[in-house]
Amino acid sequence: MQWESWSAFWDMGGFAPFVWGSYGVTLLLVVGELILVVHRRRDTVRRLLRLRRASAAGAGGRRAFEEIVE
Amino acid sequence: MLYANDLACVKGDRPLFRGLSLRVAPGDLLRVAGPNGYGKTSLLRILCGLAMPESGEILWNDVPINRDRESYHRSLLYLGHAPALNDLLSPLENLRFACSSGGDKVDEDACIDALVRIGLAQQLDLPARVLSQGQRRRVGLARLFLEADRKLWILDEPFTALDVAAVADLTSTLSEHCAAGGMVVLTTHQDAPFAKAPTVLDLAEVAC
Amino acid sequence: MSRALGPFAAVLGRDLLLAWRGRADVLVTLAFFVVVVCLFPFGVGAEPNQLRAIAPGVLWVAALLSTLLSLHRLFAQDHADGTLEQLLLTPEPTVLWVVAKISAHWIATGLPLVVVAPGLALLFDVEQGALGVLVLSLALGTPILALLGAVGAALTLGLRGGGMLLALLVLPLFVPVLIFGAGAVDAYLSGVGAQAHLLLLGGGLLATLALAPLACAAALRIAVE
Amino acid sequence: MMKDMQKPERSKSIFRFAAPQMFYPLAGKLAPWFAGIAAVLAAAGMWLGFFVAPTDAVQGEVYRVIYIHVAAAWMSMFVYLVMAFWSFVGLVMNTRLSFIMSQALAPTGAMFCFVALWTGALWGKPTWGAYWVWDARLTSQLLLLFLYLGFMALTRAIEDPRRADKAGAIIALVGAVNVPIIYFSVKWWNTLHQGASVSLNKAPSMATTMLTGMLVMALAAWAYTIAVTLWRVRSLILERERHTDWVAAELNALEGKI
Repeated sequence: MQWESWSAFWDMGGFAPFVWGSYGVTLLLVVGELILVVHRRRDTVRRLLRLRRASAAGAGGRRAFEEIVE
Repeated sequence: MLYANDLACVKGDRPLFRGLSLRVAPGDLLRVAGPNGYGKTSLLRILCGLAMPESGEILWNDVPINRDRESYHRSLLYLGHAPALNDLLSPLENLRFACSSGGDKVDEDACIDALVRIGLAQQLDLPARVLSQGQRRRVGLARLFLEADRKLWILDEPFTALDVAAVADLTSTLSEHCAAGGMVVLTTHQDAPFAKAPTVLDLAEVAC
Repeated sequence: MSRALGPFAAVLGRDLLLAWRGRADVLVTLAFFVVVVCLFPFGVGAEPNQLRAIAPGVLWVAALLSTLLSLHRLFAQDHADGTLEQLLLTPEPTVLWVVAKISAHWIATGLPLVVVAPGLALLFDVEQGALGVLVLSLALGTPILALLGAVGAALTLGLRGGGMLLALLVLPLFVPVLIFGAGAVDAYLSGVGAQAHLLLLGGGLLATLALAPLACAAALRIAVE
Repeated sequence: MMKDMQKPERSKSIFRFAAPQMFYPLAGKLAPWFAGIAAVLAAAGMWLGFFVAPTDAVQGEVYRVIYIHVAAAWMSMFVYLVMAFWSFVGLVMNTRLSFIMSQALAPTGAMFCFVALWTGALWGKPTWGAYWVWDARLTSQLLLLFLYLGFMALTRAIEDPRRADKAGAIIALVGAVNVPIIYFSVKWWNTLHQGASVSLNKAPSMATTMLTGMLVMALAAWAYTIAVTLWRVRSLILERERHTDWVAAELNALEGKI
């Protein structure tokens, strides 16, 4: 075990802001990216479902499906 | 001889047509019809090799056009919606550039005659920006008189913005070209007085 | 052989004629170059030693920005009026007339920068001997910028906000040219001699001349689709 | 509804996964596994890096930033090369899935590139005295970030998916050709940074536990990239293939859940 106590661990030999600044931002970005990916999937599926419902309802003419503004 | 087999086209991600095949033999005049937004221009651009079809292939004299692009484009003349005219150059300069950049040797007098015949005698040396829409299209059409040795003509709405006399003159030019063993594929909304009734490909009936 | 040169000569001649007729644009690019260079003393201060030290970098960055500014003129007009489509339908390989267009563009915008640069360098009291190296480095460097810029111009053809996007795309690619270009003059001034830098620029020019037109032609083909 | 364009034949060759319809479920199955592996490896790496590896004689504790800094720097370079590879495959074989793959990789690569810059700066402050030092590797890392941003901006600026794919592929390849040129010209321009502490030919000048910690973190980052990319590819496939029947069926299945 490298550290005497937890407080020494958090202090990181006086470099706490630099070390935890690096790891903190990295964690933030990773979690952020995961959330974005999940968001994007849900948005895509919702939008496509809405599109399909709209086209199924107003099924007039071959071009109706394209005219709906996404 | 132009042969297209099982062409499919998707614009953006809208499917326009599928399983479309056509054949244009020497002497044929094919008119592509169909309402707006059905892919007439897209089909013409695919036939010229400007755009890639989603699937299917195009053969010129039984050779796929992307394999031997050079000989296909040597015998092709395509006139699109935009008449390929630079506003800073005069009609004469534009026409000479159009021919020489296409690799054809064309001298000055032939260009002048073509422009005079198409009705632009006075506007020879004016910068193209002062020309009317109809006049600008005529400069593009003047190439038809100069490059008759190109077998296949693909024309997108050649009759728009032309007066009755010009339409008649153009129709006779096209008929002559077909009679001489040439091929023409065109789109138009007006029915022009062709000597021989053109075969019609209506995109409205093609599967999407 | 003469058949293949038809389109090359036609496009080169036409573009030079257009550049001559639209020479106002060329003068604007030159004026921009001069103005940008003259701004630096106001920002950095007029102390001669300092100006002399930053002169190569300033001249090169200004040349780079001027090239960037004029890149949209390469294909935009032809794309708009349909000439680009016709050029893509010429039997001869696309690369041929693409090189012709880029050469005409460089003659119209790059070369004037090279001619004006020594005069501007005197504003920064650059030593006489270094002017030759500056001109040589710009003469070798600006064509590379034009070639790389042409790829970016072709990729961003017809896009809204294409100008900013073009800058973002090509600036990282310009960095090595800037490093060796400005570095050549510094190396000469520090007595090390600019041999290595100029040779590398020359090599870079040949490599870019060989590869960039291919990427540019491919980008044009998909832009017109 | 639109008939599917080509009947997906049940061939056994590996290439059948080149069809988006086949790759979609495969990506769905693999992604969670890679995410799990990434989490486990990251935990192990952190444990090694913080609790097992000794303090550095010269820099003290701040060197522990190396575990994430080097992993991110390697990944940002590696992901760009993988993007260039898929772009090349896409242009040569004209398979749309390859373009989708490179576009799905870009955001994660850019994220790692930024992480490398950020951790490099925070690490540089105590060791070299300044947040930003124009050293060869950090500078090339910055330019690599511009290449990423350029790729993502270009692919999003073009509406037509097909042109966006090919344009992105071209700029990715042009960028890839320039990455070594940029790196060596920047190195020539400024050789402040001491030689790479981990280079393949020279024995690592660090304790083995430090090295293992770093390699474990690199593998964790690699597994993470694959997981996130596979998820993103699935969204892109749904978007691109929305006209096909199998997407319609997929959407029906999802109707209740989302």
